[in-house]
This record gives sequence, C-alpha cells and structure tokens, in this order.
Amino acid sequence: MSPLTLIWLVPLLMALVLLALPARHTGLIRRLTLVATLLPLLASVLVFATLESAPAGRGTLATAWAAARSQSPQFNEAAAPLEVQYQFKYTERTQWMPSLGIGYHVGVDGLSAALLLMATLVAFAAACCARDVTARQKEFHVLLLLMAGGISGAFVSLDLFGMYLFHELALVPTFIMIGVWGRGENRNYAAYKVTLYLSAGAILVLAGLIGLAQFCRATYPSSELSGYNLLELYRMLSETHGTGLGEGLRPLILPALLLGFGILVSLWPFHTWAPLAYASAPTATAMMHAGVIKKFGLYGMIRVVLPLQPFADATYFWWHLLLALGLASLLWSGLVAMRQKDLTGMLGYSSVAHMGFVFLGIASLNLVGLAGAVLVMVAHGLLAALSFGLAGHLHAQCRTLEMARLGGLLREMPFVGTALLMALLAGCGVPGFANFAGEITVLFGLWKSQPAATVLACWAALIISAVYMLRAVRQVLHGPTPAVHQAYVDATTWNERLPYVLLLGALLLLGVFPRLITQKMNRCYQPTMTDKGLHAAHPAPR
Amino acid sequence: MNVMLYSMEIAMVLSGLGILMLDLGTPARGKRDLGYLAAFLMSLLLLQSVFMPEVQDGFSLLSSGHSITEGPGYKLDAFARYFKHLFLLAAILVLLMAVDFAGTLRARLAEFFALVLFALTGMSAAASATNFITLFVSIELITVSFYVLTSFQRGQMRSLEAGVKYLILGAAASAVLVYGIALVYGATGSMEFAALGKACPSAEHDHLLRLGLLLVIAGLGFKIAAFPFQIWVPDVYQGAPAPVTAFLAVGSKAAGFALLMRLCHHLRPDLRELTLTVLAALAGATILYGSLCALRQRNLKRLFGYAGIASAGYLLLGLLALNAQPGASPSGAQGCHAMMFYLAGYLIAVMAAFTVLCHLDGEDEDLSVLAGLHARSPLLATVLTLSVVSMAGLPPLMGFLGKFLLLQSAFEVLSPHPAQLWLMVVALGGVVISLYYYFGILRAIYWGGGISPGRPAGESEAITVPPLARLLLIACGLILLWVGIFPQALLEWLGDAVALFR
Amino acid sequence: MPESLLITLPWLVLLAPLAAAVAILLRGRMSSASSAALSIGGVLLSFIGSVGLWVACRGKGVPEHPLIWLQAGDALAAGSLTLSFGFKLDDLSLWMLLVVTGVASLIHIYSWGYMREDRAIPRYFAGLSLFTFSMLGIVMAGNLVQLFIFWELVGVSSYLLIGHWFERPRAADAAKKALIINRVGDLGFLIGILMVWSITGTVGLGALAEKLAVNPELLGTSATLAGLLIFCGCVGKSAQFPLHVWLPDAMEGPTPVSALIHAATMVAAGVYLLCRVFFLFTPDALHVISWVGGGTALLAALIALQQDDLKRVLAYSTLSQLGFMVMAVGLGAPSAAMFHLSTHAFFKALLFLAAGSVIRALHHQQDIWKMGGLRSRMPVTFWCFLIGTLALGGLPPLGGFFSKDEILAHALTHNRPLFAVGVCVALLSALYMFRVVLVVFGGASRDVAAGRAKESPAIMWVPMLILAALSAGSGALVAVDHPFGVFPSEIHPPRLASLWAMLCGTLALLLGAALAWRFYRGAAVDPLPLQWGVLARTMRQRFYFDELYLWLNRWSHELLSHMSDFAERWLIAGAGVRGASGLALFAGSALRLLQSGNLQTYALWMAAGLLLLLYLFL
Amino acid sequence: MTDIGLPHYLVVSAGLFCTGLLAVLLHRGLIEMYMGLELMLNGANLALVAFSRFHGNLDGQLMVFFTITVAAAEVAVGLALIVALYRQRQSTDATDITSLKL
Repeated sequence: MSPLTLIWLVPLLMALVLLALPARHTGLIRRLTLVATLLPLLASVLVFATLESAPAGRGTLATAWAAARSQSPQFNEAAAPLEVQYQFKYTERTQWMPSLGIGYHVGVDGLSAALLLMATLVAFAAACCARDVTARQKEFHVLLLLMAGGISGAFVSLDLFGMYLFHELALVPTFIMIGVWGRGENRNYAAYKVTLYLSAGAILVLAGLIGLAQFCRATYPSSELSGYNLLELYRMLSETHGTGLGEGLRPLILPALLLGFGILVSLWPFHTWAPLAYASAPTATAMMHAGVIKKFGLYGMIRVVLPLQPFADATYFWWHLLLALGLASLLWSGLVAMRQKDLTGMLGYSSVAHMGFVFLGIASLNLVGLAGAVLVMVAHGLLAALSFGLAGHLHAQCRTLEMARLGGLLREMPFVGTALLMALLAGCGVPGFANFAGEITVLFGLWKSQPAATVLACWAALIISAVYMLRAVRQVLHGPTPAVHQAYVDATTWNERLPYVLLLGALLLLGVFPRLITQKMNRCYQPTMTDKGLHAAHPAPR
Repeated sequence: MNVMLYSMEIAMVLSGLGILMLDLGTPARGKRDLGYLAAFLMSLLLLQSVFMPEVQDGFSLLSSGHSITEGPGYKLDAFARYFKHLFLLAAILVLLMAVDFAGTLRARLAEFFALVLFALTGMSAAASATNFITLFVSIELITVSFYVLTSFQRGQMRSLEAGVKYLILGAAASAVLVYGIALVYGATGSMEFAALGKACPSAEHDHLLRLGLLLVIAGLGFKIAAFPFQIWVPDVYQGAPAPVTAFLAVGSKAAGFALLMRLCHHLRPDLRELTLTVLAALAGATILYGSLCALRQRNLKRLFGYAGIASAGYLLLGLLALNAQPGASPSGAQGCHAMMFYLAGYLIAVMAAFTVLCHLDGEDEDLSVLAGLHARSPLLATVLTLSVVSMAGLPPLMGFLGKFLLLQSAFEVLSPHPAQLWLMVVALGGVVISLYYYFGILRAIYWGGGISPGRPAGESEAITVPPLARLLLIACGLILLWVGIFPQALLEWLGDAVALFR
Repeated sequence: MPESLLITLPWLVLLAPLAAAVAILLRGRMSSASSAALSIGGVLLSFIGSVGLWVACRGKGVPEHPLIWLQAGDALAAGSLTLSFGFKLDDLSLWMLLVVTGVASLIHIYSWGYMREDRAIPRYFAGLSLFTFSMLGIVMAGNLVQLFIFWELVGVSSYLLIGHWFERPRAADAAKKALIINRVGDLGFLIGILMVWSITGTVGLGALAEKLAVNPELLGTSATLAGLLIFCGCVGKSAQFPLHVWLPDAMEGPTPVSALIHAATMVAAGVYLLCRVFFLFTPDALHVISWVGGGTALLAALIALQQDDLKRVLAYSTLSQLGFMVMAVGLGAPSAAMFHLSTHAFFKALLFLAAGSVIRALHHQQDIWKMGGLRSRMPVTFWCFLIGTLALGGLPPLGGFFSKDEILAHALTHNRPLFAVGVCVALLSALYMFRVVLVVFGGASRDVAAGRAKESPAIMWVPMLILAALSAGSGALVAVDHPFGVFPSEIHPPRLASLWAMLCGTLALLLGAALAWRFYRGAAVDPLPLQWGVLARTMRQRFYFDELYLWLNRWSHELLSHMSDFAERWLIAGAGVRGASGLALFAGSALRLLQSGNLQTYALWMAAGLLLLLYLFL
Repeated sequence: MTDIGLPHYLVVSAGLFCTGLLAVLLHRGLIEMYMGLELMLNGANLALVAFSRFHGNLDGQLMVFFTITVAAAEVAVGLALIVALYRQRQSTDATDITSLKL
C-alpha cells in the first residue's frame, strides 16, 4: 500500500465515518477532521523529504523510511521500466476497469510531490480554519474532507481518467458549501457561476482526454494500451513523434485541453468566476479552492499539454495565445484589483493575477520558466490559503470586509495584523517569501524567448501588485481605527494561530530555500522538455 | 418449436392474470399485499433468469438437444436477456413504489399491478423482437397498457388529461409505425429485420424502403421521445401518477432503444449512411431541446420529463456509433455497450428519484416541496442528491461512466469526419447546461425556499419513510455509488451481451 | 586570521541583526529595554566583526564560497539559471561595512534615548535590526540578484520604519509612497539585471568583471541601456532627480530612522551600487549619470533654501549631497564619490541626531520659525550642529572640505559646466545650512516651548559627540591611498585643478555664510519670499513635482485600472457571462412556450416534425 | 381499361392514411380524432394486404390480423377514457383539456 493511496484515502474514509456520527457531536467531528487531514500531511512530508533517495517504481512507507535513513538511492527491482525511465516514486498499480483499459496507477515525481505537500498542508490549515462555521458543522466537514481527499488523489494519480475523476469530486461540495455557508447576498449567483464554469472547463478537458486516448488506440491498435495512462502516453509520444496528431478532429485536442485547463484555472477571459466565488465562499472553501483546487488545471497543463507541444502544433500559435492570455490576466486582474472595495474581492483578483505568472512560466516553454511556474504555484497556494484564512478571521470579527470601513487593525489585532501584513507583502513579491523566488525564476525563464512580455510582467510584478497590496495594507491595517467598532478578538490561543503559523513558516522556508523544490523539479524528466529539444524547436531571439 | 423460449413472457402474463383472479378473493385491506406478491413473483423470475439461464433454452421439447435460442420473430440471446433483466428490475421497483403510493390510487389496485405486469411482458417481448410483427405487437402491448396506467387516477382531471393526450398521440404514432412497416414489407418482401440487409431489386423499391424506414424511425422516435416527437412527454409525465411516470420514463424508452438497436444492426451500408445523418440530427436537436426547456422548469415531474428527453438525445449518440461502420464493428459494439450501461444507470437514478417524490407530500410537485429536505429526512435528501448528481453525469457515480462511454463512442465515430463537430459541441454544451437545472434541485434541497441554514428545521415536520422503501432507497443509492466506482463487473457482463454486434 | 574564521565571520556580521529582529518578533510581548538591548547588541556585534574583517583583509579581500540558492533548468545547458548566495568582500565593501555598522550602532544607541516614551519600542527595534540586516546584505552581496533581493528588503524595512506611527494617516501614506517609488526604480534595476544575464549568462559580480575585462564589447549595443537601467535602481533608492519625491515625505518617520536611513546608509546604497558595477558603465552612460547627479544637486539645494521644516531642510540637503556623489561617479571618480559618501554619512547623521534632540526638546515641534535662541539652552546640541554645518559647507580642516573639493577638481578637469553647477551648489548649501543655524539657535526664542527647552540626556549627545569627532577627522582619509579599492580608468586630477577647486569651494562657503548672515540674523520671518517672489514660492512648493506626479499617476495607472474595472464589470462579466446565460435561459423559456397544453397543437407539431424529417432525409 | 395493379392500391392506402391524418389534425372533438386514427390504421392495413398479395407470401396478412386486434384494444381503452373524461368535464373538446401546460 503506497503512502500515496493513504494520502487520499484517509480523508474520504473519515468522511464516511463522519456521516455515521450524529450531528450534535461538533467537537468530536472537528477533531476527527483535523486528524484526517493531519495524517496525509505527515505522510506527504515524509514522501517529499525522501523523494531523492527513494527508489524509482513501487514503494511503501517502509521503503520510504529505509530510504530516508540510508541517504543512498537504492535500485528497486520490482519497478516497471516506464516508472524508472520517468523517475516516478512510490508507485502503485492495480486493475480498476480493465475492459476500458483504465487502471488505478499512482506515483509521484518532483512536481507532484511539491504540489501534494502544499495541498495537504492547505487542507490541514483549512480544517483548522473551519472553526468559524457554526451551523450544520457535520455536513460542512464531510464536504471539506471530500474536497481534500479528491484533490490529493488528483495530484498523485498517473491515470488521466483517475486524475479527472478525483478532481471532479470537488464540484458538488463547492456548490453546496458556497450556497449554504456562503457570505454576501449574491452567493446563489456565485455558486451557480462557479459550478457551471468549472464543469464547462472539466467537460472540455474530458473531451480532450477522450480524443487523446482515441489517438493512442489508433496508433497502437494491437496493444491493449488504453491511452489513459500518462506514462504510456509519454512513451507513445516520444516513439511516434505524434505523427497522427494532424488529421480529423485531432488538431483540436491541444486547444481543447489548453482551454479546458485554462478555464479551471481562471485564464483571463474566463476568470470572472474566481473572485466572485472566493468572496462569497466560506473561509475553508475559499482556502481550499484558491489555494489548491485551482492548481489542478495548471498541473494538468504541465503534465498533459506541455509534452504535446512540439508535435501537435508546430507554429506555437496556441502557446503564443496562452502567453498573451497569461499576460492579460496578469495585467488586467492586477489593474482591476486596484479598484476593488472588498478585501476578499481584491485577494481574488490578485490570485488571478498570480496565475498569470504561472501561465507565463508554462508558455515560456523552457525548464527555467517551468521551474519558476511550479514555485509560484506552490507559493501562491500557501499565500492564498493564508490570506483567505486571515480574511475569514477578520470577517468573523468585523462582520464586513469593506476596506473603507476597516482601519488600524494592526493595533487592534497584533498577531492577525502582522500575519496579514506579511501575507500582503508576500503577495507583492517581497524577497524572503516563496512568491519572489518563483516570480524571479519565471522572469528569467521568460526573458530568453519574449523580452517584451517580460518587461510588462516585471511592471505588473513590481508596480501593480505593490499598488493594490499596499493600498489594502494602508486601508485595513494602517490608519486610525474606525470610530464605531466593538473590541476585536485577536487569535490568541495556539490552535487558532497554528494554521497561520504553519503557512507563514512554509512560505518563509520556501522563500529562503527555494532549492528544496527546484532541485526535485529538475530531476523530474519532462519527455519533450529537455532544453536542447526546446531550444532547437524554439530559437532564442538573438 | 421451443415453448420454453417464451417462458418468461408466459410467466409474466400468467402472474398478471393470477393477480387479477386473486383480487376477487382478497378483502379491501389485502389489496396492497397483491402488490408485494406481484413484486415477489417478478423477483423470483429475475433470479431464475439470472442464475439459471439454461431453463429457457435447455430442454427444448422437440429439438435435438442443442439449445435453440431462435423462434419466429423472437430471439433470446444475451442482449435480449440483459434488457429483460433491466425491465424486470424496473417493474419490481415500480410495483413496490406503487404499493407505497396506494394511498393516492385508492381503488382498483389489483388492476394497476396487473397492467404493470402486462406492460412488462410487452417490454420483454420487444427486447427479443427480430421481425416487424413482434416489434409491432410488443410496442402496442406497452402503449395500450400505459394508456390505462397514465389515466389511472380517474378522480383527478390531470390524470385523465394526460391519458387522453398520450392516447391520441400514441395512436397516431403507432399508425405511422404500421404504415412504415407496411412500406418496408412492401420493399423487402419479408417482415424479418434481416431482410433490410439485402439490396433492393429496383430504384423505386429502394425509395419505398427509405420512406418506410423513416416512418418506422418516426414511430419509434415517439416511444423514446426523440426531438420531433417529444411534445407529449412533459404533460404526460406531470399528469400520470408518479410510479407510472417512472415506468414510462425508463421502461418504454429502453424498449424503444432495444428495438432501434436490433433494427440498425441489420441495415445495409447505404441505409446506415441515411440513418447516421437522421440520428445525428435527431440527437443534436433532442439534447438541445431537452436541456434548454428544463432550465426554467419549476415542476419536478416536468423537469424529469425534459431531463429524460435530454438523456434520450445522449442515447441516440450511442446509436450513431452502430451506424457508422458497415456491418458488425468494434465501434458499433462500443456504442451499444455505452447505451446499455447508461440505461442501467438512468433506470436506477430515475427510480430512486421518483421513489423519493412519492414520499414527498405536496400536491403540485413544485421545487419548493423539496425545501429543507436535508433536515426533514436526511435519507431522502442524500438519495435524491445521489440520483440527481448521477443523472447530471458527475463522477464518481454511475451516470458519469454512462455519459463518459457515450461521449467516447461518439468521439470515435465523429473524429474521422470533422463536419460532425457541431454535434460534439452540442453534446458537451448539453452536459454543462443540464448542470444548471440538476443543481437547481440540489439548491432546493439544501438551501432553497429561503430556509436559511440557521433556522431550525423543526417547523416543517420530519418525513417518516416506511422500512421497505427505506431499504429500497439505500439499495439504489449504494448501487449508484458502488457501480460508479467499481463498474468492472457490469462492464464484463455487458461485454458478452454486445457480442451480437461485434 | 584562520581560514575557517574568515568564512564564518561575514555570516556572523550579516546574521547578527537578523537574529535580533527574529528574536524580538517571536518573543511577542517583550519589554522595551530587552528588545533595545538585543537590537543594539546585534548591531554592535556586526560592527566588531566588520572592524575585524577590515583589519584582517584590507587589500587582500575575502575568498568567495557561494552557496547555491536556486537552480532551474538542467545545470549544463546554456539556458539554465543558477542563483547563488555568496559574499564579495573587497576594500570597497569592507570600508562600506565599517561606515554602515558604525553609524548604525551610534544611531541604535541614540534611538534608545529618543524613543523612550514610544508605545511600540519592540516593533521599532525589530524594524531597525531588519533594516541593518538588509543594508549589510547589499554591501556584502556577491551577485546582482542577491543584491536585488536585499535591495527590495531595504525598501520594505524602510517602509516599516517610516510607517512606524501607522495610526497617523500622513506617516502611513508616506510609507506607501516611499515603497512604491522605490519599486519603480527597482523595476529598471531588475530589467537591467535580466538584460545583463541574458547576454553574459551570469549575474555574479566577479564573473561579470572578468568577462568584461576579457571582452569589453561583450554587451555590445545594449551596454549603455543596461548600464542606465541599473542606474535606475540607484535613482530610485538614492532619490535622484525623477524619483526624489519620496525622501522628504519619509521624514514622517522617527528622527533616528531618518538619520540612519535617509542620511547615512540606505540612500548611500545607490552610490555604493554605482561604484560596485562601475566597470559596466560606458562613457556616454557615465555622461548621463553625471548630469542627473548635477541636476539633482542643484534642484535639491534650491528647494532646501525655502523649507520651514527642520528635517525637510536636512532631507533636501541629503538629496543635494547625493547628487554630488552621483555626479562624481558620472565624472569617472568613484573613489571621490565614496570619500564624500563616508564624510557625508558622518556629518549628515550628526545633523539629523542634533535636529532630533532639538525636536525632542521642543516636544516634536519641527517648524524652525517656532524655535530660536537655543544656543544658550542647548549648548552641546548647538556645537554639534555647528560642526556638522561647517563640515557640510566644506571648512578646510573638516572632512567635507577634502571630499567635496576632490569632486570639484574632477569636475573642473572633465566637465566645466558641471564645475560651475558644483560651485553654485556649494554656495547654496552654505546658505541654507547657516539659515537654519541662525534661525534655530540664534536670536530670541519665538515660542514658549523654545523658551523652556533643556539639553538632551547624555545617551543622546554622547553619540553626537562621537559623530562630530568622526566628521571632523574624516578628512584624514585623503592621506590614505586607495582606501576604497582600485577602480579601472580612474585618473587623479592634476595638482593645479585641485588647488583651484579648493579655492572656489572655500570662497563659495564664505559667500554663502555672509549671505545667510545678511538675510537671517535676528529675522522674525523668512525675508526671501518678499524679495524673490515667484521663485521663492516655487521653491517652497518643491517645484510642484508632487502635483505633477499625482496628475501623471491619475492619467496613467488610475485611468488604466478604471478602464479595466469598467470593462471587467460590463463587458466580460456583464455582456459575456450574463449575456450567454441570459440567452440560454431566454431560449429555454421560449421553447417551453411550445407546450401550450392544447392537444391539437401537439398533433400539429408532431405532424410538422414528421414532414420535416421526411423532407430533409428523403 | 387497364387492370388494377399494385400502385393503385398504394395510392388508395396513401389517400386513406392522409385523410385520417388530416382528420386528426383538423377536428377538435376527441371522438372525430379517434375516427381519424382508425382510418390511418386501416390505410396501413390496405397497404399491407396489397403488398402481401403482390409478394405472394402471407406475412402481410398475418400482420393485418395483429393490427386489427390492436386497433380493437385501442378503441376499447380509448373510448372508455373519453367517456370518463366526458363524465368529468362534460365535453370531449380537445381545446378544453389544457390544464397541463408549460
């Protein structure tokens, strides 16, 4: 039983256990949820830590523990050749739907291990911050666990169908959570908008995946290859160099996947659902969604769409489009964030802007940009969770997040104020936090191919983000305290402070030691992304 | 002639008649037990058919020992057997639902159960039909029994009105069907479906055959509620009593598709080209019509009616695959495989939803009836959520796999000719649009009707669900979840059921 | 000094203040005394370490051991990025370490006295330590990206310190303005770094110097542009001409902060950067730099003449002296710039501390026209202020004389008009400094608070005396050869030019003092507005740059954000989303009307459907 | 006079079918619509018999038997329904029964 199966199974099983419990034991329910999110966190920390030394291929907790102590990468004889070639660790493969060729296949490499760690950490923090839910806690915690288990499964699954299925687990819980426990008067509209946008994106991705699988079966009619397994897809792409991707509806596979994943991640023209959803969602849902579930689209883009790049579209038209849209979401959402009157609205648009950075990193089509993109993904996950958690705490105290009506909170609530100050500074790319390391790597990666776009990206990264973040700090934290206000309660007890301390600690740790992620990232072999291959395909301007 | 071949249909008719006879002897109180008896008999038949299939074809009286699965216009193969099990399951669920629903039916319960069994007989005969006569007889048996069933609540104007509408439009459709059969018979000279495979001697024969085929498709189109002929669905679904609507939505639609599958299997290549374009147009229009109309719908039964139309559109997508390649082909088999899986999921989801509806007191089934259901009865709320989410096609439930397989087979067919791209776009768009009204139901359950989560649900009283219905609902919910996550058993079973088409 | 100590000592010097800051933050409710002790201890430790390093390694430099901070792309390929974290300690940075830690220690001690009755002393000292850590990071940075990282951290810590009294709206706005304008400068700096990296493939300072030594034409046509972009960073941080508006507003912070940040260290970082990357600049880049420096010096001097706030006068005087240093670098004399930077650090810190003790004595009164007659009441502060003024003016024995005249000598040999500007600035500096001395310390006290002013406690005037001694004695540095390391293509001006420069400098000082004596001796109100009319008013209004920038911002940034917000709300969310969903809902309700309930119409629709089917497919 | 061939029968059956269809469309009364339906069915029967005679095998006539029995069943059930409707609404007019709509 690979630790990865444990990571997504524990929350789902606990959700079933909670279903059986009577609704009035709220304390017990909350503690069980904390346990059900803490175990996967510890397991993913172990997996992340021992990633280098763990043997490629099949691995369990025992082998992980042995690998951690021995520090020398042992060879694992039971590993499948594909897993060794692409350096996937802790893999586990069992039959699931053999007649459709779909199997349960989990495995982790640098990219997914980092995202998994961030996902489980944010899930644990969200479980801690779910304390501000007072009505119908049992249903809320069940839905939260469903979300947490689903997204962890999505990050570890190597079978595209399984990855899609796990991600979709989060769709209905989001709708119900925003509808029942949401904030603000247009939460109905927000609930519908989020669900329809996400399902539209997901259905496009599904169509793309079906097309891809059908293309695989067409090129390998004899073998029982199903076309849904990621590793077989990589092998097939590297062997046939994607010759068949030209005729019939197949040229539409790349745009469908790109667009579908783009919608899931609030790419520029399809981003209006994100700020609205995060503003009206309860704290824990906003943390999970803005922090983790949004990253699935990007993860999918890197895992599935990027390897298609040199074959499916020689003119890079779609990648230039992605670059343009990424730049648009970076600048546009940044400028719109400046005009937001509500704190969570501003945070929502700033998270859309940060996604712009990841799109730029991916569209730069080189390993440096990609490493930067991953760093920004992880950093933004932690940052979004932290800022929405703190915004939730503020909303619980002041009943409103209208920035004009808040003020001087740094004096009223020293701990939460300082944490929010650090979060907002991290948001505008202050070094020492992980966001800066990611953004600077993306800029370095992007400069080689698109110097002009990089200048605009720098302007957005340094100036626009500084303007709206500092404006928020000025209105919410600094300035005189508003006349009419009751005593605000700061986060004093330890279990109130734990989520914020954890997230801040992770942000600072990755900010000071970004090597922890980039080191593992480089080791993860992208089939077509070797720099030689890319540069040959994508000549630098000079 | 192997009498045992028809043993299932004979058993159904005999039990129907038996119920009617017993009705004379049973006192007023005992009428409900007849329902349980009928359900018990049908479950016996189902178990026998599943576990002892050789009874049907084993000891044939006259033949020389080897099993004969063929009769005149009747064929009992794995494909037919699968559909018979589906219909038996549907009938059992409807009978048990009707027993709980007896309060509103009040009089003549025995006739209700008998008619359900007769309709069941018609459906199981339709599953095995291989010539036009059996097709016509089984279709008419289903339709006529549904004429009576839809107008069963004599006291209420709605039921009568639904009955009359279904009667007139159904009769018109069957007249069109008969005329179509006549023309096809005229062109091919034989009533067998297989005759459609041979080439026509002359041009006007071929022209006659095309017209006849179109009329037959139109007649069957009425049954499965495809686009031009779905006008009756909302009114009849709303007017008819809930168990009948459920049976109508599942049973007669599945029978129609079983017949269409067998029919299309035997077509000549150039006829397949014709039916491919016809069915593609029908499918696209049906999905669009069903999804768009349901957006503004407040009445639950009408909402399920429109949703049923949309799912008929998706099933037609599966049928396309059958017609894409000439003769038996893997993609054709994949299409039917997807349709049969989707039908199973659709059956359980609709039955669960309507069982929940039966237990909801509320004269007009407006969405507000569901308000606060999560507090009044968590079981009903959870099962209804599961069935709605399965119908919407979201993982990890059975409905998702059904839609996934259908989309997969449609993509297989459509990728060679990019002109059909619009159909894929409509299908994908339909799924997204359908989420709006399916989630409207979820909203009504969890926070609809202005019941804010804070308000204690005590005001509207909790609903008590009788133990048998409770068991049934839990069973349906679990099946939806279990088969959704571990569908391998059902997929293998379907694998050999589709051997006919491969 | 043993090898291992040479490796750990720089880390100790760098991390001591950070450790203090983190300890204060984590401790939460820490008493003011212990937080001050921690912070002062940290900076003193760094000072001792720097002295040790300077003594051991002057001339030899410290071996570099960079640690890999971030590594993206496979290491060997050309496009990969390797960012490391290492120290480049040569004479320039060692001397700068001494100046920064020395001045910082004195100011930390002074702040303990100055901020005694403030409510948030732990937060203040944490900010101060964080600032010192970032400043040391800049000085010791081994590559451009590391330098950029600490460049931003210095900006953020100055934001925290300026906004120390964040309840006051003016302080909070000033902090925000300072950080944003700093980041405008940093934008240019970052783009410069990216350009240099993409061409040379490395950001390490040492590696860059070698590559350029081997092939001077390596940067090719974009060499000037890259140089000027990196100069933008200096313009932002050292508040040069276009981006100078934030420094005067930064006076909202506590006075020790102004002293440390806006006199001695942070603003000097820009000049230090120019010296550090001097080898990058092409001749015409240097030409632009010299004129920007000269322009800033002249502009700031003019504005300072008409400011009534004591700290604002000193702020503009800092601007002007910084302009001087940038001009020196522009003229190809980085060592002259560093010399002036050092002397300026001492006497400007001294002036700010003296101003601080005056302000504290008059209970936070900063308007010089409400002071007066403090000569007798605060003798020590008066004498310190006077020494600082004379050093700034350039009286021969004091430090300022030597450093300023070396710059004037270079100006004389290279760029005659700039020499004239320099002399004029020297004259104006003497004028506005003596104006302040006469108005604040001379004549009768114009306000009751000034009447009762008492001398500041010892903890405040002891650091002032030390600084006074330093600024007086810093002239001796002229004797030491190449104290700041050797710079390429730097030639010493001929004897005649430096003599001639000394003569003009002293003349300017005397003339300025005389003019100030004539205008401001015993003056009750500022006479200049009457005599110079419009010119005085524009100088008082700081040449309307603030209003210009506000207008510029409103018509660029704000306009863009209004347009995108409008388009977002109406086009994308409105027309796009609501339009699409509205269309679907409308189509739904339209199609539903088909169900009219009438049996006949149903039959009609079915028949029409059948006919359509037959027509289409037959 | 040319002898009566297959096309003639087909024309008559098509005519019967179309008149039945028009009857269903134009009449408002349920009974008249019902008569139209029977007419359509008999049109189809005529075609079946004609083709059976033309093809020489009896399948067509076999089918006619089934159609007639089904039509009979339909009539029985239909009329009973219309009578029940009349007792309820005192009118057999199609335009009255429109309570189920939209």
